[in-house]
Amino acid sequence: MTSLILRTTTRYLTPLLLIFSVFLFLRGHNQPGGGFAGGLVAAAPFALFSIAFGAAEARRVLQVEPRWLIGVGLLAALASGVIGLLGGYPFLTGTWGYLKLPGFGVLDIGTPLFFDLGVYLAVIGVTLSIIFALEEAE
Amino acid sequence: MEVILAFVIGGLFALAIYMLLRRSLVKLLIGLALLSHAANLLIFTAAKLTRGRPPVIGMETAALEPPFADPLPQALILTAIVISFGVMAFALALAFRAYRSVGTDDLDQMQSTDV
Amino acid sequence: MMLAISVLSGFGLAFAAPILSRRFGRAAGWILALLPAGLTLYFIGLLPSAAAARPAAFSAPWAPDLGLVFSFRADGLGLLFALLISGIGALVVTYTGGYLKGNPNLGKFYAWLLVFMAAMLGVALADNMILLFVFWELTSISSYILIGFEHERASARAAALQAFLVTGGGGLALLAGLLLLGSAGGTLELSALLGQGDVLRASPFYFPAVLLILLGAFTKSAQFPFHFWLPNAMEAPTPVSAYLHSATMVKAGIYLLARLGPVLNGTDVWVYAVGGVGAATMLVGGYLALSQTDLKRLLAYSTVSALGMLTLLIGLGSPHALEAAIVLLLAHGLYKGALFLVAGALDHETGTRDITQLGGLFSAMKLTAIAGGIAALSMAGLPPLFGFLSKELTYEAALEFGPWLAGAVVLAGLSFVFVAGVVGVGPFWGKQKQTPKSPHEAPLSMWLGPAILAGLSLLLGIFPNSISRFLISPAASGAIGESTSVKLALWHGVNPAFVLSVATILIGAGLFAARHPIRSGLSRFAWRWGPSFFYDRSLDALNALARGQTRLLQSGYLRFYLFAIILTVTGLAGFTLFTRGGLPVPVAVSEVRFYEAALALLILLAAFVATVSWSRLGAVAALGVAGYGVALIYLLFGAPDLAMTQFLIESLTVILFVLAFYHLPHFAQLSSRTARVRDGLIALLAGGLMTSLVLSAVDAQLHPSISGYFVENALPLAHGRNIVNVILVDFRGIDTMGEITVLGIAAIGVYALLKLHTDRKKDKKGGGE
Amino acid sequence: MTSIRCRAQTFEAEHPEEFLMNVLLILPILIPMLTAVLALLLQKSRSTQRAVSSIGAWTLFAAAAWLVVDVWRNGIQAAQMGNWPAPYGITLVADLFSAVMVLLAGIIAAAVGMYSLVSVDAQREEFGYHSLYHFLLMGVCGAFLTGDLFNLYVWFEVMLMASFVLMALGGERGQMEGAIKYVTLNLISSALFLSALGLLYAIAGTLNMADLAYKFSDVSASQHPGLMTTLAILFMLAFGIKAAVFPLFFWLPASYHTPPVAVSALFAGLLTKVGVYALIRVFTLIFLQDVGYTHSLILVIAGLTMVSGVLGAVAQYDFRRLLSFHIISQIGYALMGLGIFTASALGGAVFFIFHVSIAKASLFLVSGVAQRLYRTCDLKRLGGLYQTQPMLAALFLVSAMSLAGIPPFSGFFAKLGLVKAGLDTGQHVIVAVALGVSLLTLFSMLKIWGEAFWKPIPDQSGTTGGLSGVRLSNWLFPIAILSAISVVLGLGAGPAFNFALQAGEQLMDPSLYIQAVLGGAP
Repeated sequence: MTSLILRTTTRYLTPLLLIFSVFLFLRGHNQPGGGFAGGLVAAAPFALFSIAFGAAEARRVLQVEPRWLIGVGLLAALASGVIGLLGGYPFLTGTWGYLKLPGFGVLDIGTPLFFDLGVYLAVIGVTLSIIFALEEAE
Repeated sequence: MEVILAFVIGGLFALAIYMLLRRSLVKLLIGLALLSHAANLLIFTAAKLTRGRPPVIGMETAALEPPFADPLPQALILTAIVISFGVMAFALALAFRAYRSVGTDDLDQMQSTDV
Repeated sequence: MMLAISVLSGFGLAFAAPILSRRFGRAAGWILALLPAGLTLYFIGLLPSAAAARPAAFSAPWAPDLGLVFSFRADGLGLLFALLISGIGALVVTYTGGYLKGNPNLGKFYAWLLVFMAAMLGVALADNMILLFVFWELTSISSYILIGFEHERASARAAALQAFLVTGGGGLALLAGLLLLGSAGGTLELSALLGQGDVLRASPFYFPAVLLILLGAFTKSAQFPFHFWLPNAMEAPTPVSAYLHSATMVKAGIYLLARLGPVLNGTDVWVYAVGGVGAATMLVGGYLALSQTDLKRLLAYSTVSALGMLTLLIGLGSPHALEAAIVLLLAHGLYKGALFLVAGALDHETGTRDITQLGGLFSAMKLTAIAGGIAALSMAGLPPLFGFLSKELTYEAALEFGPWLAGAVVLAGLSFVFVAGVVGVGPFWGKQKQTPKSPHEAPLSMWLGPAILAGLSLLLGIFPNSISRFLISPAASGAIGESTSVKLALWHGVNPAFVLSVATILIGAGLFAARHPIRSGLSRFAWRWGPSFFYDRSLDALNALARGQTRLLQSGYLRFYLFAIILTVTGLAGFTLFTRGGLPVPVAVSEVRFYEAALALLILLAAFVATVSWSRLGAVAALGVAGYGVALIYLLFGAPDLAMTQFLIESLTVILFVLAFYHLPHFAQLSSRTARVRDGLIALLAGGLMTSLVLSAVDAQLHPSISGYFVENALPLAHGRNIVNVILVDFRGIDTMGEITVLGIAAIGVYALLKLHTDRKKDKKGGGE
Repeated sequence: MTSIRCRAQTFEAEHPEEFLMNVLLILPILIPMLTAVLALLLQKSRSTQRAVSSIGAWTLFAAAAWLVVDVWRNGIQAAQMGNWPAPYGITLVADLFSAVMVLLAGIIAAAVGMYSLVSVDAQREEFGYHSLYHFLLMGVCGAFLTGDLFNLYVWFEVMLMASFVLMALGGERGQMEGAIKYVTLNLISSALFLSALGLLYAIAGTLNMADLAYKFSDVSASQHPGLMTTLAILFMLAFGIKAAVFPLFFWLPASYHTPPVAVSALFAGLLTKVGVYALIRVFTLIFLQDVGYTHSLILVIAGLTMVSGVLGAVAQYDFRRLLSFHIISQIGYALMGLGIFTASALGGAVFFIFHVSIAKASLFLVSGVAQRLYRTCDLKRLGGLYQTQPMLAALFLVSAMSLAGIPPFSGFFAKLGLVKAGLDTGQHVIVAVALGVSLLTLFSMLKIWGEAFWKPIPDQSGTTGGLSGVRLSNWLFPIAILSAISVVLGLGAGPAFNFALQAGEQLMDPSLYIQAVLGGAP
């Protein structure tokens, strides 16, 4: 399992996959993709890491406890909903702002994107906790 | 095409149920996986099929011209897929743990809690 | 208001009883008896207004939507019972202080005794029928606890259970009966219902309502064939036997019959059911009493007989019969209560209640003996005691209905005389016998009760008219349903009833003299096939049925659970689909392209391989192929998001399967060929159903989808072009919130399952890395 | 550079009562979610977790009580999540039935939560017990409040997933065996639910329950009577598995007695009730096309469920297994109200569900004390509790008599309401069954009483050293709360039943629900 090819591929693939995952996540609102798919792709390199170098190594690379990511993701989703609520609107009511970025033009930034970020983080956390746990099982 | 898929769905359900009725815990898991495929495909098919046209508004246009695939069932199926993935992962861990504590994956040996 | 308080006060005192009992020790009995004594005086004070047909009443809502009103009414009939309950209650509470002296559970005993008393008062005084039922059930539960007071003994537990099941079962019938009666009469208030006799008798509900109510009354009042619980209930401490199972609770059924008689009697059903069961009970009880050697069981059977006589009189329903019933009720309460208490004193002082071991105790227990003797004479029906009056009236009423009936009543009367002799005379006269404890006089608390009751039997016998106007007449009026005036007199002249009376006493005395041969003769005819036998058998049958059913249904085999569920679903849904005309009309909604058909076939094939594969990895690979196939279908029909997710998830699932397979065993052939064929058929059936459903639904769109809204508003209002994603994170964001929650929980679960084993044992199998 | 704006396309959400409504309806979901997430993030510190968990449970209770008061005063409340108008977004709706079920969840959460603190071992707590506990509550409350059928599926899954993990948490062998059956059979139910949903969407093109009710109330539904009724049956069976009705209940007795008692009590109090809730909801709101067929079938199922459940209980000699079978039997009574299908019958059912959840949770907690004292739930090996634990005995007696329908406790009024409704509509068979089963319930409760409480301690091996006096009160206090509710519901049956009756009347008039969700005619 822990072949040299896998190890090497993993090293080179990791940044690529991470960038791709952010891309998938960001374009999700307008093109196929989104937090869920993005999160899965982002989890992939760490999953490969754990297969190639063992779960302990993968945990070290990840630096945060995957279950913490789950909590933060859920909290983000929840918070994005509460923003509308605090404004006197129902839970999850979208709040939007514009962000003018040189080169990108006008970007719509809103709580639904923040919500999707929660999904993204939670999915990474979930996938990795499951895979690490299975890897570490005696 | 709906008619053909209806038979595929029926077939998937039948195979899933057949697997659920096995005595091996692992086969049961495969049955569960097939069951979720069947149910998802059922939602997809029952809501009518539209070839090709995804429900995405093009970058240059402001509106989507019909015909396009119904987005709602897609969202539902997506949710259902993800949920059944979670369930599946848990079920696998459960099977693993059960095998460890019972020492077999024969479901007929797991009846100490019933009678 | 006072009326309601008077009923409920017992519940209040019950809570305080354990504390008082601990605080005041031996004096507690006397202190607690103050309440019932005070209530007795209060009820006596209510008698004149009841006699004047202006009974005290109280009403407040409890649960009006359920027809339950907190209403009480103290008419003559109710007050007669209330007086018995509170009066004897006072004596029994006092008696308990002596009888259970030093028992660590005395406080609880007082509490339940008071709960019972309050509940019984509620039964007698409630005007609302559901309220009556509430109190009725409370008497059952307090009786249960009190019978099982000495719960270390299995026999006491069994007897308590038996009594509760029989009376509780009857109680449920009673509830249904009362509700039916209520809906037939349009009211649940007894006072209002009593004017509805003709309406009720004409109602289609009359017959079922009467049967159900009778079932309730008969079980409570230990009528044949439900009488068996009462002798067994003698497991209870004697104060309980005297109070609940002789003087009061068992008469709740009688009370109900008397109460409802005016509106229900007069039909064949009533006469034959009530009269017939009453007569049978009277004779069976009287007969069974003859062979008993245990004092309390003897009295219990004799009580059954008396209850039967009461029921018979109410069934006859004539004014004379009902008057006789009222007088008998009072007379019986007085003498039987006294005799039970005497029996308890004998037991307490000598250590045995076996009548063959008791004799010649007069010198040791003079006061007890005198009280017991007077009570026995009343029971035997000797003048000038109250029991004599009651017997005269009963004979007169029976004679109205012909010699057969009179004969039956005389037979029961003979048994009364016999029992009176055995209990009130036998233990005290003749040769003194060796008893487990050396006998001496019972303490004041224990002879006072019998003495007062016996004294009343004597007083009322000599001055019967002292109570006829204010107590007997109003009560009889309640049972008859119209105002009546009962004249009681000790001496009626020489009439047929008197002749029968004299004959009863003489023959009865003769029987008593021959009691030893009679007992040994009768005991050979032990009644093995009695109702008690059927009770036991039906409990056994119930347990066997329960076990059988459970073993059949809850077999422990997951497969059988799945069978049951899948067959139920397929059968019920299929049946509905086919019988209700939902069969599919196969229409090719969109045309088929070759590669699509090939893809469909591939999915099926892959799934098939996954099911039949012998290798785990092969099966999982095939499963993955099937999943990718489904993803391709999504892609072909305009669902790229779905396809992408399905691809990713499917890959991940395969990885998880493979990781888990390190730790799981290989496939093994576990099912037989027949099993596989059977499962295959079931699976095909279920699959077929799903296919038909899809085909029907594809063709049956009734309303257009709401999706148009999402398409229109996704960009302008939700700022997104990918409508599926906008639905997921905005339109139906809360779904997604739930979805990631499920994932999060699953992850916690996987982690915990793999890492936490509270019953961890080291096993060497497997090992991942 | 940036500007912020909110959508407000359908109504101006500026009235304070609308703000209150929006908050009140989501709180029963948000509170447990936040609690669960915080407990998850604070996993390192057990004491913080415990504090968060307790606060969360009591806050949920308070929010639920507030919701009930609000719905009682102002009628059916609805909030459109994301401010998307119904039927496009997801609507949360609280009628009296929903609100009272949420309150029930709050009560059980608080009581069982207190009990968990003393009874659940540290290991389970470290592995996320409190988090899972509140995730389960989140799912339960979501299911009670949602007005969208697919969203109901999602909440079901949240609740199920949490219950799966709670059931398996600890990894004991019995737990594993029970969990496998529990998981498998519930997944069948989920698949069935999902399939039925797909078919329903194909026909109606909508998922909002009020919208479905509205669309099916016109004649168009009669175009496909067979398909509609079949769909109704599919939903009935899918929810029926979750509600544990005959002959779909097998998962329940196989598993409910395996996890820690606090978990059993939580499940007994809430889980099957969600299935019953869903059945009542869809069969009073949506599937009214063929009442003669569907509701008669429900009545038949109700009768069979009562009988088979109670017979199962009679056969048991284990405290918790006996109670588990009773859950099934009691589900039959709740369905009886639905099957009779009148306002008073449904009112009876609502009252019954509330009462039985309380009584059942309380009984499970009692069994936990017995188990703690004797290290067993086998009735043959228990004994003497009446003498040694008089308080426990009293609490048991209240709940047991309540369950058996003995007055003046809550169960009597629940059964009285159902029996009266049955007699009023001439459903004599089910009334007879209900009363007969009631006797058998009494029988099995008395069996526990006789064996565990009255019987002398069988041998001296059973030690009572497990709990000292001070700590025992911590075990008994939650039970006392639940028992007190049983008593209060009985003595205060007047207003309580009146409330239930109003809930029943609301259920019988779907137009109120539709109006609250969709506004005027859509």
